[in-house]
Amino acid sequence: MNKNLAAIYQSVVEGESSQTAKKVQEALDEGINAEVILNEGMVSAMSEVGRLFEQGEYFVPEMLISARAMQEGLSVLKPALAKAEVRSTGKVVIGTVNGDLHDIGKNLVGMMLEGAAFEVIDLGTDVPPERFVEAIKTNGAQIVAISALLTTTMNNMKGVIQAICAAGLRKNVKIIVGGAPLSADFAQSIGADGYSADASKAVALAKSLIA
Amino acid sequence: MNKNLAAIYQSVVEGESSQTAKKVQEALDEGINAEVILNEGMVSAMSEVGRLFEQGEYFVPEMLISARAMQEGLSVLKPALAKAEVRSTGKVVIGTVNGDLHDIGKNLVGMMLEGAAFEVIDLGTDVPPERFVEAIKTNGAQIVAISALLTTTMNNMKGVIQAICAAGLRKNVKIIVGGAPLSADFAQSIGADGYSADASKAVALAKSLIA
Amino acid sequence: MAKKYQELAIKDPTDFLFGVSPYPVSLKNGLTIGGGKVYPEINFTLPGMGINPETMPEVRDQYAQMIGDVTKRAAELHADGFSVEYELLPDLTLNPEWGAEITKLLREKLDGLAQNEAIKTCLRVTPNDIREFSRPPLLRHGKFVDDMFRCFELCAQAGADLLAIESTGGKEIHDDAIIKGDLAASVFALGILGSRDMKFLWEKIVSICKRYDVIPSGDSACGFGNTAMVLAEQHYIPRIWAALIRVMTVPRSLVAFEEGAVGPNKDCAYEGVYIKAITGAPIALEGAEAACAHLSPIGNIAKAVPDLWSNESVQNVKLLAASAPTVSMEQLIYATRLMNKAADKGKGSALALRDLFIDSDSAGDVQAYILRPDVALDLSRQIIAEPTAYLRTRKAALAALDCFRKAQEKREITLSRVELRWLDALSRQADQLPDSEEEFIAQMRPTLDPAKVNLSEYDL
Amino acid sequence: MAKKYQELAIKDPTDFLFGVSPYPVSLKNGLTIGGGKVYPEINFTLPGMGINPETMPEVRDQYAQMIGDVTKRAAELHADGFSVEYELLPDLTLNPEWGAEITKLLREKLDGLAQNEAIKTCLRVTPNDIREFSRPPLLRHGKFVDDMFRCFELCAQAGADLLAIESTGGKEIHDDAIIKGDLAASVFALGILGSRDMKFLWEKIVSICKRYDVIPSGDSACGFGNTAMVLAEQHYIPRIWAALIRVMTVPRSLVAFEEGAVGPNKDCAYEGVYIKAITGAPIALEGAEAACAHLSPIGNIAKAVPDLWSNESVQNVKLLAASAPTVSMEQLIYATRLMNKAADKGKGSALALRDLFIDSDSAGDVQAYILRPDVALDLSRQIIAEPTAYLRTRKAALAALDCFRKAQEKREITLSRVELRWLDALSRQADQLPDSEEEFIAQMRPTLDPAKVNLSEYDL
Ligand code: B12
Ligand code: B12
Ligand code: SF4
Ligand code: SF4
Ligand SMILES: [Zn+2]
Ligand SMILES: [Zn+2]
Ligand SMILES: [Zn+2]
Repeated sequence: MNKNLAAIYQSVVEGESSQTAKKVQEALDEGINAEVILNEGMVSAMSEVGRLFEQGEYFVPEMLISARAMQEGLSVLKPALAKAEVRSTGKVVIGTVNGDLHDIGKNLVGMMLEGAAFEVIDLGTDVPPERFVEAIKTNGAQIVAISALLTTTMNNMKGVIQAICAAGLRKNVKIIVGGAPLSADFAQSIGADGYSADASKAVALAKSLIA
Repeated sequence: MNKNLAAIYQSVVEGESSQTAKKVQEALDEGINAEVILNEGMVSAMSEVGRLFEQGEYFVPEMLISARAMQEGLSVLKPALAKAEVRSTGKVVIGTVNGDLHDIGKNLVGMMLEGAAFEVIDLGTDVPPERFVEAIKTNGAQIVAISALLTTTMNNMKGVIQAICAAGLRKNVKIIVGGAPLSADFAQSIGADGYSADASKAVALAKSLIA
Repeated sequence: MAKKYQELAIKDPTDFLFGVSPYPVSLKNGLTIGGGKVYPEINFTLPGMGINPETMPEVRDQYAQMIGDVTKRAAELHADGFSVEYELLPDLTLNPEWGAEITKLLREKLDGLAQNEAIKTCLRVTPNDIREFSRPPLLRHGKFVDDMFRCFELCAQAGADLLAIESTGGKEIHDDAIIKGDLAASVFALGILGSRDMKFLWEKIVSICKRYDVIPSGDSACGFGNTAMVLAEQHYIPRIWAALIRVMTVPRSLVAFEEGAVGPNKDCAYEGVYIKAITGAPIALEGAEAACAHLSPIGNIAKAVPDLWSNESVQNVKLLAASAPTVSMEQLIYATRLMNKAADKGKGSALALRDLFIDSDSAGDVQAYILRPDVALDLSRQIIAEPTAYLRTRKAALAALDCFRKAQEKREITLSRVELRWLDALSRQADQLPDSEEEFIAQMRPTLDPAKVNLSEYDL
Repeated sequence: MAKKYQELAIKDPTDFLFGVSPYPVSLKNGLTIGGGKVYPEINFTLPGMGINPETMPEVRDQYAQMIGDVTKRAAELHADGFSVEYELLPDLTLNPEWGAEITKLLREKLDGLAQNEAIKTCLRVTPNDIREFSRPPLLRHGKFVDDMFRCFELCAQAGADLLAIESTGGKEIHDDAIIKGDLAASVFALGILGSRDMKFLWEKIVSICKRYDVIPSGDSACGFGNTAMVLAEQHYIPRIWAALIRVMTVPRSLVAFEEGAVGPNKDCAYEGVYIKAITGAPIALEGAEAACAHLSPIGNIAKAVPDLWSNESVQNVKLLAASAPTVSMEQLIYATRLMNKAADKGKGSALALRDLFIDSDSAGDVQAYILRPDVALDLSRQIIAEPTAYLRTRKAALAALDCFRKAQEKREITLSRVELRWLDALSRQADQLPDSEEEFIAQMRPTLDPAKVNLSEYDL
């Protein structure tokens, strides 16, 4: 591998943002193709980070730092990429259902989806059905991800799905749900397209649904 | 209270069948009205037995012995009662659902219903839907009581209810269900009219449904 | 080749302790049960759903999820070994191929765990006694008998380490006996019918086990003793009657060991305390951590002498933290860790903890009292002094009733007025049991309803 | 009138024990918590369902059923006393009349039990911190604040014995701090924001309690410490980071006691171990029997020093034996019976059992290690030697990190290579915390997002 590409890769894995930015610039100056820099330098570094996480070598804080390094690198790369038009894996609208303020689980799911190159629109917590509908429209999302942590709010997910149906958007989106009190059974019973018990599996699920 | 009536009452409470039979005959000979013997001597004795059970003074074995004493007394009384036409509280068809052999809970429910003067038709265990339907038709039952103790057979109750509907009998009968893995929620979800967690409450439930 | 137990394997109450048994059972992978440690034995079952060809994919998914969940949690909590009991559901025995398929699925997951985490495990498989689907039960021939034995064979081939059953011979008359407080009928069901059926059944099971190199573990009198306990817990029958039935199940369950079972005995078999005393085989038991499956008055005392500690069963529903099987796994690990920590500190420490378990419950309920190691040793000794199953069962009744009376006098238990009335009534019944088995059978014969029980199934 | 804790209420590890606390709390009915016995504290919650005017009848039925079930089981198992925690659900605090109505329903059932069975009980009511429904949270005024305090008042009137809360001031920045491994932000959230909000909040709660003659019990740092523990359990953050956060929650939770809380502290507050050491107040804790609500690496060690022993929470679903709350009740009764039996035999016996609880878990996870009574006493002493919440939180961090390092050297715990890397990284961050609170605030100010946190709500 090219020396600069290798340095980019390593700086992302180790989360050294300033180094990433610098090396991306050097690689561009050297005349390396922007897409090659992106894929071989950065995207592959992020999958290495994912692997390190699965192995227990990295925790979420380290992943976040690597993700930031990647962002820094991207901002240098953007102009050169402009015409190449990098497609995101897909657009996801995510939020915690109304009445519920738990958001850590949802945030982790969002973060992991971003790590897998999804574009994530995060509506926050205590989100009423209308806001989900609106966000799908404005963003043309393919996936809606809904989180609930309380036994008294999990049923509100049904309301969100109904609102999406009522707005005539049901066939445009895949709906995935999660949160501690839920189960695959429950997800099916409210008419969701998928359920996953944790964030890593949520990514696989999202990918499989829009494959 | 008349001496013979008092003796009948006591013999039923204490479960001395031969004494009951003898005293019922004496009371009849004395010219006491058969319905008075039934109600004041025996039915009220059985409610005392019920009270003793609720209080923890009696267990099921004692209740069974008292019930037998009452039967003996009744057999002496029957001819005299013939014209008086004693109405049962109601007719109940009871059984354990197909695939399930647990019957102790069901038997206790049946026994308690009999104690409360219901006429009970017991279909046994592992009862397919058709047999419930048939028994309702043949006996003109007002109540169907279904028991299930296994998580894998509780859903078969739905099949019984569907068969009753399909046979056009749904409006003729009230359906009650019970057994350890069930809940009131579940009962509602399969379209039953009532659920109770134990045999004593099952009696109150049955009464309330045909009141 | 029937063994005969004539003296106790454990003689001294201070040698009667959780985690250690005179004749430990070792698996092929080296895991030893009864060799010094108590291991968790986790059980789980399906949530509300049917089993049929359409739902079988979902059934598989459920079992895969449950075994995945519990093995994951065991690894996270650094368990150093555990057992899984897969107790089949009737449809899985009625369709032996399905039962075996799930056995295989569990086996593979456990093998994976052994490789990745170096955790040693044990898989106990318990087919159902489906012979009672015919009424009166056909115990020795017919489709149900064939399918049941085929299920044992297929599960053995599919990777079971242990085979077990909760057989029900004699239960067709015992349920009524419980409900009526009929001691003679209970003795007949246990000491004559049940014991004869056990002999037939266990000869077969042991020979299947030999054929496939699997361990014949044991047979619970659950349908007798636990049915009574559950009824007593609901105030339908006196506790003293349930306690008496428990002791009377001992000779019946012992038959499995006479025929070659070696343990670990089944979790729900509280008569296992006596079986361990008599045979020296390790046993599984259950208590507080099995409240999910049945409430009981013996939640702590049952921890006194087990070698495996079980949750009995829990269905795969979601609790706030995780699935119910995961929650049970965690609870069993903490419970056994405590016992093993005490054992690590030496026998004195283990005995001190054992005595706390005992003292927690033994005075509060006569059903707990009879699980006291000293009481169990004393009654076991009297039981095995008799030569036949009938006489042992009769002795169990007499000795237990005598024991209750003395315990009340010594104020080691407090029987209510109502229970004392029952003590007298049961004693009167017990005193009438004849010495001669033939005489007893002749007495009982006319009381039996041929629509309920088929005596020829018992060579009678 | 703020109290100041400058020395430990418990000085000797051998006086640090379950069931006994220097300042027991006695209720009107005579039940004493921390006076020699550990009592169960049962919690329960609704199954999957919404709360609104249409469902309120069903909500009432659910609570009536749950309290009925658990009191029945407690009576059957001869419990001699227990506590019920009614932790409201957000809609019940948002509609204080509903919250109070359920309080009354529970009160009446418990009063009935006292009459019929002579069982003494305690009712803890925990309204929710609904202030965070506004984002950034409005902590001192507005509809949510008013409704929350009204809920406290109405529940006090409706019959609560104890009032509690799990307040969340500072959490709006702490969640991120956890996820990012940002020590300074965590210290700021706990030592500055959380502690200031606690002062404001507990002054008010204590005055409400005085008005209605109710006991102000305590405030859990659950949203900080348990959030971290749950994340560590899922491998999202290092265990050492979660352990560190736990110790850093102590000064924040202590503020409630400085303002007049007297215990028993909340079940889910594992920092309670430190609170008990410092204040002498009794505490509730939870562990293995709370696996239904969250898995943890501290299932046994949490039994070392509690005065109430809880299941945290379980929803009203049916298990095979009975409803899940009934099952929890039974498990708690057995767990506490064991402890009380040990105490009955004398202090030596109780200490021996306590040490088994400790040894079961303390070497396996650093989060368990910091709950060791000796460790907690040592760290508590260092924490209260400092004068302010900020300095105490900083000291908590420094002392805990030092303690982890020494524990690793003494091989009392085994940190993995990855955890050791984190130990170094966290130490580097801790060493940079300035002496001066003003300086620290000035450092932090520019890093805060005004859309997330409103500093004026903290007098900053
Ligand atoms: C941390 C926590 C809090 C924090 C929340 C912090 C925050 N910003 O989110 C605080 C303290 C604020 C809090 C408050 C309350 N909580 Co809370 N809380 C918890 C706790 C301990 C952990 C939740 C958590 O963050 N877990 C870590 C994350 C990573 O896991 P996760 O959320 O499950 O998410 C993972 C998966 O579920 C999945 N996932 C999640 N969402 C989605 C979405 C999709 C689309 C997919 C595919 C996957 C997915 O992936 C995630 C990552 O792997 C749980 C206990 C538990 N066992 O879950 C209680 C718990 C959920 N809380 C509970 C309660 C009662 C409350 C309060 C009412 C308490 C009170 N007295 O005030 C309030 C309610 C606030 C409100 N209105 O919502 C109860 C719920 C009981 C019930 N009836 O439902 C629980 C179960 C605890 C208990 N008592 O047993 N809580
Ligand atoms: C006794 C018992 C047996 C006895 C049954 C004896 C008999 N003749 O019924 C025997 C040993 C034969 C047995 C066999 C099996 N059993 Co079983 N059994 C039990 C046990 C311990 C007690 C049941 C009982 O009799 N309780 C006493 C009565 C009085 O209570 P009840 O049945 O709940 O009834 C009351 C109420 O529910 C209500 N009620 C009941 N029916 C009705 C109906 C109406 C209309 C109403 C209103 C009310 C009502 O009123 C009753 C009186 O108060 C339960 C454990 C438990 N916790 O329930 C397991 C249990 C039900 N069995 C179980 C299992 C697995 C089995 C077997 C598969 C075991 C095996 N290895 O072979 C077989 C299956 C047999 C079959 N095909 O059905 C599991 C079920 C698990 C699951 N997935 O569902 C349980 C839960 C035990 C466990 N492992 O946790 N069992
Ligand atoms: S109750 Fe438990 S032990 Fe008894 S038969 Fe049923 S499952 Fe087996
Ligand atoms: S996790 Fe438990 S303790 Fe923590 S806030 Fe939620 S309910 Fe309260
Ligand atoms: Zn069993
Ligand atoms: Zn079992
Ligand atoms: Zn709590």
